Amino acid sequence: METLDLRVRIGALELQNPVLTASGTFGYAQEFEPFLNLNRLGGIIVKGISLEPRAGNPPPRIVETACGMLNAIGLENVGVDRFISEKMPYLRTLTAPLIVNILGDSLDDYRELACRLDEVPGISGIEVNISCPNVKKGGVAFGSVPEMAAAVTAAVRGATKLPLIVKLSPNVTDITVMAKAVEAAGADAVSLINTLIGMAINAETRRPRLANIIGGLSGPAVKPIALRMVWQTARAVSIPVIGIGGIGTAEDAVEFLLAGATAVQVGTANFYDPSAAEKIVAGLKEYLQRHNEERISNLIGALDTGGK
Amino acid sequence: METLDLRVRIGALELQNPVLTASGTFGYAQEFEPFLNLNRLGGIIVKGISLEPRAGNPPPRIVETACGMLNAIGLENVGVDRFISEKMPYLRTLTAPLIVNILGDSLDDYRELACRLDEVPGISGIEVNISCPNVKKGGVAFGSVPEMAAAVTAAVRGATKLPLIVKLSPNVTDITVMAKAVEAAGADAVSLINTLIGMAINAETRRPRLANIIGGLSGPAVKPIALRMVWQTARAVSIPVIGIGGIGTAEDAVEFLLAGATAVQVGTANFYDPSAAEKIVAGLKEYLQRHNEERISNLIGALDTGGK
Amino acid sequence: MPTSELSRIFANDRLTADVFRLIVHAPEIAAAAAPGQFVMVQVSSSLDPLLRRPFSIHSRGADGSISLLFKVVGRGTELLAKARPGDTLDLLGPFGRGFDLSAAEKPVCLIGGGMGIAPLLFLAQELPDRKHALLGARNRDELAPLAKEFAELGCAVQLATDDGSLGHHGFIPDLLDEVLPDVSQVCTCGPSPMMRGVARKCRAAEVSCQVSLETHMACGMGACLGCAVPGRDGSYVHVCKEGPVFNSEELPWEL
Amino acid sequence: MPTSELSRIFANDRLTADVFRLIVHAPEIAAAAAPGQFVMVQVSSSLDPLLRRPFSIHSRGADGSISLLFKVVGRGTELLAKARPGDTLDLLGPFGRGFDLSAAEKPVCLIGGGMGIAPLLFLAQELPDRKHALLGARNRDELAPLAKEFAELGCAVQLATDDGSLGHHGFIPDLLDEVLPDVSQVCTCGPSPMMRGVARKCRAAEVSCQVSLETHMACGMGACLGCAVPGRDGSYVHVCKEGPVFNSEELPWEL
Ligand SMILES: Cc1cc2nc3c(=O)[nH]c(=O)nc-3n(C[C@H](O)[C@H](O)[C@H](O)COP(=O)(O)OP(=O)(O)OC[C@H]3O[C@@H](n4cnc5c(N)ncnc54)[C@H](O)[C@@H]3O)c2cc1C
Ligand SMILES: Cc1cc2nc3c(=O)[nH]c(=O)nc-3n(C[C@H](O)[C@H](O)[C@H](O)COP(=O)(O)OP(=O)(O)OC[C@H]3O[C@@H](n4cnc5c(N)ncnc54)[C@H](O)[C@@H]3O)c2cc1C
Ligand SMILES: Cc1cc2nc3c(=O)[nH]c(=O)nc-3n(C[C@H](O)[C@H](O)[C@H](O)COP(=O)(O)O)c2cc1C
Ligand SMILES: Cc1cc2nc3c(=O)[nH]c(=O)nc-3n(C[C@H](O)[C@H](O)[C@H](O)COP(=O)(O)O)c2cc1C
Ligand code: FES
Ligand code: FES
Repeated sequence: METLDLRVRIGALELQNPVLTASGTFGYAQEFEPFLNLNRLGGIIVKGISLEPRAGNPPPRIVETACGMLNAIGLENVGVDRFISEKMPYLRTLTAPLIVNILGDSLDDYRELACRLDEVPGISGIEVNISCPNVKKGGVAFGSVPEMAAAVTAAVRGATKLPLIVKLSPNVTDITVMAKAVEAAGADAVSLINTLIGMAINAETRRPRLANIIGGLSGPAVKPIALRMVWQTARAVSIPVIGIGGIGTAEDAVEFLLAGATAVQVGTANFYDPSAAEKIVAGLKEYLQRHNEERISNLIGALDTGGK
Repeated sequence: METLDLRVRIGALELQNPVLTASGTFGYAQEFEPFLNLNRLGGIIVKGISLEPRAGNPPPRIVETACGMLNAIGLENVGVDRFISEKMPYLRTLTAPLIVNILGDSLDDYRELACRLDEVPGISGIEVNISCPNVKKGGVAFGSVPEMAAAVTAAVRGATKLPLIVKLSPNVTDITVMAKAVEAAGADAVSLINTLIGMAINAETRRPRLANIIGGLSGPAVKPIALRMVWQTARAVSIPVIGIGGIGTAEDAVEFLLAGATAVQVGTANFYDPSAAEKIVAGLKEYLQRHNEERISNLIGALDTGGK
Repeated sequence: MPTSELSRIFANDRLTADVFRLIVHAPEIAAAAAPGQFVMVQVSSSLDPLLRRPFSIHSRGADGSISLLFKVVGRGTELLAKARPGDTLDLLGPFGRGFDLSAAEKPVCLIGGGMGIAPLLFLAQELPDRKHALLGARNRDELAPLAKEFAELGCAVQLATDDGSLGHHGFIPDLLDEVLPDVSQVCTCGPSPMMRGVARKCRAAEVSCQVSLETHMACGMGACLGCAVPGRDGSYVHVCKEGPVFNSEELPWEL
Repeated sequence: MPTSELSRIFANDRLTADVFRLIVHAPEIAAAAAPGQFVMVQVSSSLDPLLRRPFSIHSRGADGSISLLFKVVGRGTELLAKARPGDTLDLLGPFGRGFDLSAAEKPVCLIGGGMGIAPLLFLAQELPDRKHALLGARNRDELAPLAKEFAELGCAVQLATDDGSLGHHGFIPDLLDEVLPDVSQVCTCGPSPMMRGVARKCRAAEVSCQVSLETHMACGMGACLGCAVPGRDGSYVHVCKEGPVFNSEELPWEL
């Protein structure tokens, strides 16, 4: 069927389909070239970038858990300079839109990162990771206090005209409060969820399994939580919501769209199935055909709750 | 080895071992008689009881998720009167301590429940479920606002001298704030975690898989989150912490003890392995022997974090 | 009294493309079982899928075996289809309230549709001689092997298939009118529309009708309260404990 | 260039109580593979365990097959031990930087301990005639079958076992002194203490030493950054991408 329309819109950015890759789970995209056609994806989000390169946390950094994994990578990245000089040349050759995920320790960091990236050709959007600790405010995560999240959003908004996605932390009492705060501060979209804070212990050695003690939980285990938060958030804000959390199949992606997501990101699934994102695009087409639906946008928020 | 000492203490209550059954996952205990020796357990916590009987939510009430399940039972229970007249006679025949889990829609409900149970012989403690909506405060859960949680705790504290455990909700930004609030209000212990709010959707029918749309996530999937919250809470309060969440083996139980739990509760595992709780008691003994440890209390909080 | 039994698989035969008959050695469960009761089967040694799956006891062998008849409909049954003779299967059971035949004077009529036929074979084994069996399924492949066994157990068998490839082309309740005057008790298991149709006819004829329900279950033993279905007057009944077999009058079916 | 291959299992032979050799038909991976590289194996069709497991390529067959040598140490390897001939196995690879033999003039010495022997057989297959192999394991059972194959590939083999049941009773580095003068390159894989011992002796003798590391991996392809281990000067190196084979001088080993 040539008439299938998978396009969705995130602010000014039109995606050919709603399937993105989640930051930190897709490297700088090139790693996945052997396993899928990158240009078939709705978009690519690369590993979070900070102003200065970061070495990351000591090992062990990852541990498998029931239907999930914990990571404490510690935001290792090459820094914005090397990102631009070493990674952008390849990324620019791709036709799929590139969204750069950024992180900082202070408002200034975020502002400056946005300024730097705003000038770089080949970038279609910025995703702001606010799950980082604010070093000036004693390490409280930007993402757990609405005012701080709004301040980061406003800082980035003031520094770039690129479509601006703010990525929300699930480790809060009410994620809709966070979403409304960043919407009011100028976000074009919110993406959720980042990882849930978790921990694993080796009972035999009596030591934490991660050198960092705590880490971020991701994978199928978190999907029910992510889906609930997407559903709540989509009803609370009027900007697009991008669903993330345990998505590994087209069926998962449809569930997030029905819950109100305009697009989805594939994260941990890239590790165990590096062609997952492209398979999801194909699966969404197949779903639309099977359901006699021409436009994917018809699925967004189409959950039938019997009026509840 | 006859010298193994598995005893732990929750306020004034001494348990012969730290393995309890979690409320709502062990019925009224009698259901499990064919599968384990109830008197080998550290204690039994029965399904949450309210003043009036509750019919619960319409079906479907449960759905399986990756390494977990969602439930929206809707706190179905026989009510305190029938609990006392129909369930207590059997429960009193057991030597394992009985802890009754209570829930209400208002402070008065909680207070009255505690008064009623305080008079009943054969009850060794009360566990207060504060994850319920406060109908007088527009349905905000008692468990998500520290002041409200403290008020419930104080109300129950004023009505009973029984050991008082307050069961905390994980759906908050900082569970240690909740723990400290209920500690200050007179709780003898905190238990955590209750279920995480989640959702599941049937992509084919486009309907929620639970009639209630959202439900509580439990099982191995949530264990890393529970373990992290127990670890944080044990360092924040000086009353005992009871660990709950995805515990199905003795190894899991040891992990919670190392993280700082004084006792643990076995929940969802009772469904797929109805003798799990007794197996865990046996496994803890085996662990102590293998590690040349005489007292289980030596494990509590014994996580070796290399000084972090 | 239910029990936990690590049972050895004797056979797991593919009857059609997606229907299997599994025979296991489970002497304790076999000894305790009554027709209409079910077992909770652990389908995987991993934590995913997490929960056990309920299956009716399909028959009981003299050798301490029981059989299950199941259709592959999802991940759990897919895994079960891969179980091989010699493997062990972790079972709990028997659970639930089975068919009550204490009041049956005249012959009993067993009415099964699809996998709903499963518990009725065990019932046929336990019933005295004269009985009717009205059985329906998608097609001949699915129905023929089962029909034969009911006949061997002394049932007067009538068949219906969705595609007309065997017996009546259409629904089982159509066959009921003829049989009803001869029976004092109907026992039925199958798709809800079928059971409703049967219950309606029974009520009109003032014949007692017992129906066996299916629903999602986490525990099978009355602990989770997840298996509730609407009872009469806005209450709920629990399929694993008060059922799976109910008198149709206990249910709020608009008859 | 790595690839994704659904490969057919030819054999999965139990060599000892807990060591298996798995042979699969994976022509694309076989064609692309170099000694020291590894594959990521999907050990379960369910979501638990979730992540693939890394295994070195143990040998390459002329028929487009590769073999893996693995020990059962946990859930993933337990599942892998149950794989049967005829089943398919989902593989990704080959990944990583293998052994670099461009600078080897004199014979190469392969030093393997336990499962660390796995990648060295493939290396022995690819190396020119004269080479040494010092192999260690817990006991005769584990070592004997492997030793034979190294000998067949033209290696001068010396053995050590922890229990003395075959060869030298003790550690492999003990055997190294004698051999070192004859070699220009050492390639080692095995427990860290063994590799450190080997690297220390190589450094003293000014012989280049390549070591193959193991660590936990989520992706195997440089995307997750989970496989970092300390490099020199407080930096980290990524075992899946910069390794698994490193020049021992790249690592911060206190030699
Ligand atoms: C008391 C009882 C007796 C049963 N006896 C039999 C039997 O003898 N033979 C047989 O083939 N099946 C029987 N069933 C149904 C059987 O339990 C389900 O088919 C099975 O659990 C599906 O597991 P799955 O993992 O393959 O499917 P899932 O992947 O869990 O689900 C696949 C599909 O089946 C539906 N489903 C899942 N569980 C149930 C359930 N319990 N009831 C109805 N639909 C369900 C799901 O909604 C979904 O549409 C019985 C169910 C009950 C409650
Ligand atoms: C590049 C590379 C090549 C390897 N080649 C081989 C090989 O040829 N043969 C072989 O038998 N094994 C090899 N391994 C190790 C193998 O990957 C692990 O034994 C396997 O992943 C364990 O999986 P499991 O599920 O059975 O164990 P788990 O249940 O995951 O863990 C069991 C125990 O093994 C440890 N463990 C788990 N994964 C690793 C790992 N990647 N490295 C070290 N310890 C681990 C755990 O800490 C735990 O103590 C290799 C590892 C790497 C990184
Ligand atoms: C190894 C790893 C690294 C990650 N790094 C980042 C990151 O740099 N920035 C970010 O915003 N999110 C990061 N995430 C979070 C993911 O983008 C995603 O939000 C989360 O994993 C949940 O999705 P999933 O369940 O599909 O993996 C990382 C996740 C993993 C597993
Ligand atoms: C079906 C079901 C019913 C529950 N009912 C209650 C309840 O009545 N009161 C309560 O405090 N917790 C209840 N819980 C929460 C459990 O006691 C426990 O906190 C939670 O399931 C996490 O533990 P687990 O992962 O071991 O199951 C229920 C959980 C389940 C799965
Ligand atoms: S299945 Fe758990 S109560 Fe019925
Ligand atoms: S294993 Fe993922 S980067 Fe190395």
